[in-house]
Amino acid sequence: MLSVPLIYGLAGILLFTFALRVALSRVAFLRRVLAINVAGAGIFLVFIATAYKGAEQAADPVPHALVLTGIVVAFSATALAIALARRLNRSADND
Amino acid sequence: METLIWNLFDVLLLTALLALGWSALSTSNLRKGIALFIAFGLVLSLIWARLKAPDIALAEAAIGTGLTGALLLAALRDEESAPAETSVQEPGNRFYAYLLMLVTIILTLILGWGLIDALMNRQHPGLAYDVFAQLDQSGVSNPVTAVLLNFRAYDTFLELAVLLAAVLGIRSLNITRQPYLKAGPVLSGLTVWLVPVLILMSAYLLWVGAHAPGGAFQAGAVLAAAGVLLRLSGYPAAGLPARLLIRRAFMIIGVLVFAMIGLGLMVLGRGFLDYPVAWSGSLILLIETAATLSIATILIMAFLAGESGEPEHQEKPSC
Amino acid sequence: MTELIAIALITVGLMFFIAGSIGLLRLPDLYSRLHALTKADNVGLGMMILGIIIISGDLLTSLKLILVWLLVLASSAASAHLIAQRARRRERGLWKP
Amino acid sequence: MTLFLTLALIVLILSLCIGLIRIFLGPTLEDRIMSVQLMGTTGVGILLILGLLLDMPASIDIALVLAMLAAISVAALTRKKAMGAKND
Repeated sequence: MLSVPLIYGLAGILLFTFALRVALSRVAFLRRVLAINVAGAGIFLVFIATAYKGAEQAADPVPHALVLTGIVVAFSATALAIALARRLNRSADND
Repeated sequence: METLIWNLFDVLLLTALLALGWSALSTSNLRKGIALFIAFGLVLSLIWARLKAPDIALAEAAIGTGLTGALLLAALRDEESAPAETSVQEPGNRFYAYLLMLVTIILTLILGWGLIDALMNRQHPGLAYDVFAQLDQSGVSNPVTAVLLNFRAYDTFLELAVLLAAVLGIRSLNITRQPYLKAGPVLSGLTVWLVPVLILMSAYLLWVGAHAPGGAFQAGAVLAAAGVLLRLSGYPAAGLPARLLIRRAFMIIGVLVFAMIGLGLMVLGRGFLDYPVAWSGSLILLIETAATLSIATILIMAFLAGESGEPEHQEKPSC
Repeated sequence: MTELIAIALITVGLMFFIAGSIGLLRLPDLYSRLHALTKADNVGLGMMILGIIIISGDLLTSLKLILVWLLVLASSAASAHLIAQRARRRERGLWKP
Repeated sequence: MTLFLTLALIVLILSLCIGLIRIFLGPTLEDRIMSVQLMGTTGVGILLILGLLLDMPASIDIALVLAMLAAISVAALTRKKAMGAKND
């Protein structure tokens, strides 16, 4: 008997910390961005896992709303990060 | 028996997720990493559906699998065409790597302990009860939409402002991305066929969001996916209007309508975004329509990075 | 009776899915794997959708389910073409990675 | 019926995991894209069954979006490199 919120939540934590380690180690920039996205997914998973209330009951909608906006914001933040890095690269080349 | 099968299902799904996440980050080949990341997003949207979060599954299916993958691949393409030093793969300082590993393990243990403690000794059922008690006052019957556009509407308002700020930041960096070549007959055939379906799907999600999973964010993401598909098959403007003025109007209309309605209600002597019950359904639909347009435009602009498709804005390539 | 038909259809669909996956895993080269995958899965999904239509029995749901199948058919046909095209391009070495 | 559908779910997820091995093995990117394609189709199947089991009609909408977007990610992965020829 496994508790659904528990296993999904633990998986989310594992994803988060592993991705955080990759993001903090010395890797190419795009891999860092990838790692931050995976870490974000881990956090979202913890949120939604704790919102789950069993197969019969409806889940808690507040974390759902938070994660929903989080996903969209994560995308635009990723785009901003990529644009910043590209600009930095270009200024470095011009020097 | 059935619980056991469900447990098996959960374990397999999570194994697939963790394996994909781990290998997406461990591979040294970025293109492979991004392919794995797209698969990761697919599995994640299955997990959202399994955890009874259909709203999130819709957004993830559009953004996690489609848009983010396409964005990362576009970025990779830029990096490859520019002579950049992308290979800083060495672990560098040994001591730092070990320290990082240790800190990660400790962090995992602390977070895991916190989660287990929270799940075992949870006293109150979160905010779900309050939301469902007030749901018939909100003007919509989908609880997630009610939270987003009524109970916590100012959060969503600022959320849109954050999106706008991000895309303004991207634009101010003044970078350009090379457009794609015109697609062959098969992909253009698919595009011609799929883009109208995507637009229809977006309208459907916007409408249905009042009483079933869907809403402005999902609709905007699906609409943005249509734009990205157009861009990929060789339409440089990605379906955005050619006039800059109209494009910018689309970008801000969500925030604008949100603010106007909020301030208008204040003029009428109510709180900011405190809708009258009789009007809340229509007001929410109005805001959501504007927000969908804005979100889609912003997401496409974030993908394009700059006003591409405008000849006078294109600076000389390969700097 | 209708339930039995639905169960039979879904079971056949599942067999196609398994066949497609095993084909993807076991077949020796890229083109044959592509061949196994794109055909078997679409038939499998079609069978399954037929079964689910029989179970649900609702007209609107059935139309939506058929739309799902048509979309999967169109997109996997196009994807198969794109994948094969990319593979051939690579083999000829015109576009260096 | 519920038991049968739950078993069908397991068969589908097993099929997905088998297909997943190919994404790890490679060897070429095309193989991995194919695996993504397989996961899209199998994922649609899983969503439809999940919708029946959890009584969640919205999962058909998710399946629709997934089916549309799978094509976009394949297109993104297979598009040719840049207009690069004249710039490089």
